Amino acid sequence: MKVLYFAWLKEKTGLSSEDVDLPNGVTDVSGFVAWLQGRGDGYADAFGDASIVRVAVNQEHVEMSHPLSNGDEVAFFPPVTGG
Amino acid sequence: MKVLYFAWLKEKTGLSSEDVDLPNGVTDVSGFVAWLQGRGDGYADAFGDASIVRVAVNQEHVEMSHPLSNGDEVAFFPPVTGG
Amino acid sequence: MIRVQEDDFDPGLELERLSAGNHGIGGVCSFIGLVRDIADDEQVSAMTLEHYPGMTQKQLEAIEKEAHARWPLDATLIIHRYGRLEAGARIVFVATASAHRDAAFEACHFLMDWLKTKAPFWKKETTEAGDQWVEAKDSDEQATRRWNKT
Amino acid sequence: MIRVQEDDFDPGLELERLSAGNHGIGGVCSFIGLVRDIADDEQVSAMTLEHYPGMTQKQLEAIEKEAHARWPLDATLIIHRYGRLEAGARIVFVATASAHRDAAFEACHFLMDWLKTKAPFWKKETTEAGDQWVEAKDSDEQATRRWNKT
Repeated sequence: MKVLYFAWLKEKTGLSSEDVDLPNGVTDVSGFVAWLQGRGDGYADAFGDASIVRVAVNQEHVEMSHPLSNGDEVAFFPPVTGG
Repeated sequence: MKVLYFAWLKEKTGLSSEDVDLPNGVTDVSGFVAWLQGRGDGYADAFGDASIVRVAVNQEHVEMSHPLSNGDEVAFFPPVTGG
Repeated sequence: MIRVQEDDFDPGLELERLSAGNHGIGGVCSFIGLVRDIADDEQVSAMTLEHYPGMTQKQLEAIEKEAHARWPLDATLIIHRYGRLEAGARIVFVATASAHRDAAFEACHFLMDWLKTKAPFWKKETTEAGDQWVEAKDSDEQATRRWNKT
Repeated sequence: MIRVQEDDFDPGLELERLSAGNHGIGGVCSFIGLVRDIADDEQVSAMTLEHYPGMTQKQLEAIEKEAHARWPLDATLIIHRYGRLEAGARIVFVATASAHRDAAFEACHFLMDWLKTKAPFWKKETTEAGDQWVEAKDSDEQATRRWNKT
């Protein structure tokens, strides 16, 4: 999967994007977030309060319960503030 | 009084403005309209259906019951259609 | 600001001026009214706008003042043309600047609705069948009433 | 039409283009969003807008399509900038053209409200106290919800 981070999620993880294989046993976004939280301090900080993180899968806004599969583009970001 | 006519009231009366002394016994706009209706065919035509005529006294929209006195500027026109 | 004029205007220039030098403005809403080439299924080639000069300025100022009383506005502009205007020509321009987008949107809509029923302008359409005065629409009266304070 | 760009734009030119050649258009409503120099009582000198390129175009197209489904519109335009923008700079431009003024007003307001909560842009403010990410406002969520179909 291609994983993208925007705004303060990018700053906290220190990454704008990375390629990650869907971890064993992970089937949806919330499972993937739980897995990311265990990957180090930057991730733990970025996903410390997952309730304020928004997610898009394949460039569509989705809920944390959305299923994931290899080949998906997953993006994490704060609530949008454009306009 | 200065009396002004706009749009089709101007065309029907054939006048854009005229000076008229407040007729004896006339105290408000509706009395004045009744008096105008008797002044000739053009006026009768213009004021044939007074319910569709709008009036301003001293450049403010008013009702037909508005009082009149010499020195007033009275304007008659159809409902406005600008914008 | 109010301008009643025969000449055309430049919306880009007016928008630029409206917010120039005031960085507290977060949004500018504007509306341009144009001469449509169709009315009641008839082809309209041009329109002639008549107005009541002494009253127009006064009425538009009163309408503008009302908008400032209702919304927090940094600046407003109303330009209304009169005379003969071809199909596609600009008739009216209303612009509102505010710190807040809702105030800008609502005040601009309000100004258009109010001037449609309160500003002394009359339109005559030129069609193949001849010239005819445009009749006021009930929908404009209704649009004005939605701004009545409750 | 959708444009996502770093460069500034010319509202007058865009408005001119939007209605050019279509004399069935009776009104053009537009909104310009500007960088305010004040936020939460702090002086803001500039803003930096980040976005999600792959998703932005797609989301804005979906929002524009929704507006066309809801109102009779002849043309619409959304321009959104990204990158560093100084106080007073233009951020966003939305314009709607319709035969009817209410449709133009409502669709323009709708487009702004929806893009505020659905288009993937993030603002970082530069203040004397340092840089900080702008937090999303509940009022924007509420503004979006008022367009929910009932």
